[in-house]
Amino acid sequence: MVQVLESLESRLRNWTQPVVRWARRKSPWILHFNSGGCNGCDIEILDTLTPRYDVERLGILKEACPRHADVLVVTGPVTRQTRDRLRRIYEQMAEPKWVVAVGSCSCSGGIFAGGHNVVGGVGEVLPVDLYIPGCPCRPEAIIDGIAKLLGKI
Amino acid sequence: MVILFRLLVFPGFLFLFFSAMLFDWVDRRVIARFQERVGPPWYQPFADFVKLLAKEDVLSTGAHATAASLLPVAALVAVLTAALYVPVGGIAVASFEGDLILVLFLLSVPAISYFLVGWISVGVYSVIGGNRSLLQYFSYEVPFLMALAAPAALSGTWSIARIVAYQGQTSWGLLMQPLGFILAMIGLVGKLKRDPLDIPKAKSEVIAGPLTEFSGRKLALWHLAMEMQTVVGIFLLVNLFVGDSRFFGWLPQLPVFGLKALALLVLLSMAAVLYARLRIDQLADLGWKILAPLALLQFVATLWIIGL
Amino acid sequence: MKTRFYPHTFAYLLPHIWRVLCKGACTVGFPFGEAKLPSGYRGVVKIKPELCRGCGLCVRDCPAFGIELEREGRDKFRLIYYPDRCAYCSQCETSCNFGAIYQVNEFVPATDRPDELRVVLVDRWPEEDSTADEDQTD
Amino acid sequence: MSKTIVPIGPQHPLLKEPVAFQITVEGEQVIDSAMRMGYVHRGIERLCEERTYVQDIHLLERVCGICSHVHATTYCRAVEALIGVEVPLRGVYLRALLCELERIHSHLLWLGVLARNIGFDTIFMYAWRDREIVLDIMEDLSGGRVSHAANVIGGVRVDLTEARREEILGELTFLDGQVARLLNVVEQEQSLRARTRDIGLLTLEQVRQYCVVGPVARASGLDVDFRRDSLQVPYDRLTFEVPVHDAGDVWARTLVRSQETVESLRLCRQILEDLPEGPTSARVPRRVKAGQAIARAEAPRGEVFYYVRSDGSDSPARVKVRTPTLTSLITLPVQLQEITMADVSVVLSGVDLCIACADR
Repeated sequence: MVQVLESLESRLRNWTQPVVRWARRKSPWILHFNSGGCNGCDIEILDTLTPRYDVERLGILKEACPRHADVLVVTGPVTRQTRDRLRRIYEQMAEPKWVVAVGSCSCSGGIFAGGHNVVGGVGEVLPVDLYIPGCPCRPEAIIDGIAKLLGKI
Repeated sequence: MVILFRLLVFPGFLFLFFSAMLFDWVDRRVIARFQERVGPPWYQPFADFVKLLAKEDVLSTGAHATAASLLPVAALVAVLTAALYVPVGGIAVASFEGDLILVLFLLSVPAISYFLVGWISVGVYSVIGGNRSLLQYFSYEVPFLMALAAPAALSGTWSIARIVAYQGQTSWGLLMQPLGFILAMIGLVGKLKRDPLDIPKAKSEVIAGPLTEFSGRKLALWHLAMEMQTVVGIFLLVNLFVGDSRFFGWLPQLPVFGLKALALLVLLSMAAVLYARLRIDQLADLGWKILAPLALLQFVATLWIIGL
Repeated sequence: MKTRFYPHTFAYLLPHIWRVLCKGACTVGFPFGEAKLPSGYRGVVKIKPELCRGCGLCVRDCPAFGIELEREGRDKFRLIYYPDRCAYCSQCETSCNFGAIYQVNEFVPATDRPDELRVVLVDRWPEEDSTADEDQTD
Repeated sequence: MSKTIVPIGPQHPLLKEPVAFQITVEGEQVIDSAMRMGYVHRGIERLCEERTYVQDIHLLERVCGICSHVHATTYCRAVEALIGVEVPLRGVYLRALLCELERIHSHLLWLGVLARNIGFDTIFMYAWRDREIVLDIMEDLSGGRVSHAANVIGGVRVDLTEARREEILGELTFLDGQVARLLNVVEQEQSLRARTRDIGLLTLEQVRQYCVVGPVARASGLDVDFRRDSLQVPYDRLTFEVPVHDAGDVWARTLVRSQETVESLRLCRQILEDLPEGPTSARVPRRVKAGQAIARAEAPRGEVFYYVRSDGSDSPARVKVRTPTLTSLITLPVQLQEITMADVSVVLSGVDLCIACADR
């Protein structure tokens, strides 16, 4: 009985897999965390919501709460103060989840690398799925990056 | 067989599900267009729903697990049950004398479970959001009920189908009671927790209100319940205020009904675009000092007209 | 300032939103169409290798240490550019006395491998050493 | 009634930057507040001492991503004072042009953020849509939307052709109309006013006591503006007004900022019309002789102050930055009294916090 149920479940999962993957591609909800950046990339991320770039076309919504979001978008170099907080936010997110590092600072520490309070890029703390260099990234580059991430899903 | 079809397909579950998705999309699209954006594609609500269903279901420690799973189901069931008694284009699954009262009662169940789900969660934001939703419930519910009781008093029946029929004999409720219609719309905005009365789930104040701690299936069910509540609420107002399709006599009833519902939805979207969110004390002031006296006035006027 | 009361302002934005609705969206077609970047945009750093003399002025002035110069002797050097450190400030362009280094109006494509973000701009290193490095960067 | 502590930040939709507030509430009423800063501390002043004067321009431009140009300009002016070099007039005018454009961009951005925080997404969208025009102009001038990298020590490295000047004037005319429309909305929209009236009150005495600068001070009736008071070039040759209101609430700040946007547009127009001919930058030596210098400027959020000390090498011995946000931050405990939980978002966005500036 248990075996039958399990095989049924796996068959159902196989069958729904393409649908679920399609849904995940079409509806990435992002959570934005500034881990110590200069505001430049943050504003460009907010800018992608506004009429000129309108990422709601791609189903992207900016969510407020880690539990609801699928993609964690991190801007800025990770400072010693935000490191633990960043890890905690990542742990609060529900699976499946992805991390995108936006801006040169969050890719490698950028211009602030070597500062006494700077840990470095987001890669030092979290597994990063996509790096978007730029200082600050253009909204086009961010959209392009998110589209690439969606292709990977 | 007919009953089963009506329960499950039209105007039952499947029809409501697809209408909820359609209404959600139209709403987001219209708001986007008012804001000079493009807005999401038509499949967006489906994608969101499926994605949330497939997401991991996290429950924070300290929250009551059984209640957390039961409450969204309770809200959904209440909305679906209410939908049985709301005719769509003249077709209802069930109807009896007094179904309007039952529908109104069932439509307030989601508000209560929304409050309860905030109460059983452990997060600060959830608790504050839950308290706010209860306060909001007390502010909008009285004018909303009085505004909806006026058409019933005017037509002398508590049956939705009979109120529609009465409008067929006289005129649209909207024309007879414009004030009541406006009050009912404001009450509906409060009931659906839409902008500008999204006080319990205001993003910049309480993150996502009672739903802050939820993800995955529970969140999907909550979203579905909310969207279905929108559909049922709009259908109810269409029946009560623009129920009669005499002006469009040459057209089949169902598309006309759909168009009227969409028109009301666009009105709701416009309200969301036009105003900033109110504070909870401002809403209480609005509800008790302006809307409730107006609703009372309108109700008394209706009774006076009947008496004549 | 005295509080004035405007009764018509209860739906003040109404004419605005109708105007916007009639005008249509002003969204760019980017993810579905071509990105139109302005000609002066400071994007990826490029170089005209024949003009570069390996003087290291750009390396000295780069605020983010995004350019590295590996040098051995007078004519044997390699100039390496890291897009993920770059601050896109075009200081290298200003500092270069030979007009070799410049920025073009393209943004850096996103990648999932940070080690790919290493571009050898100028390679004047003898053949046998440099092949291994080139494979890595491609 | 029981007290609850509501944490706001470091990650909160209300804040774009990590800073933590702990708001103690009783029901909806705020009774106490505490703040923790330092999340964005990157040690920029320390890094400045390790890098050269030229690298520091770009480093200091990234103190803040919103008012980046004014930071770099003020730093360059301090270093120029140390060297004793005179910037050509065209360079000064172009710097001022970018500063004013940045002020428009910053104020429109702020209006959008305030509107978003009080649930008025339409104003957010409209304000940011109009901001794109400013960004386009700035990008055409300098090649960057947010960080311009236009400054060099001794002037600017961007220039403007005659045809481009006419074009920008045309774009400014279009922007004039859009900003006037937004200003009308701010002045007259009832629901916006209902949320912002009598919130975050600061009296003139309190403003004096806390040394508040910028639009927050001007909204409380303190008539300070460094551009006008200092008689700097080129502001001494331009005519503009400094809007002052005395209500001291968030609504007055909104009005001050929207009127400043209009004034900045006027200034941009005047700068473009009187743009003098000549070079944009002067040649300067790489080494700076030992000494110390200060420079001040009016950033979008108030007066920004730079102190640079040189020991004769090619990197500064000390760079001290004082940003306007710091003064607004210390008034927050006062502003967060006697309000409800819903108004916290209005107060916090009303002072236009820039934590990246304050923490550096």
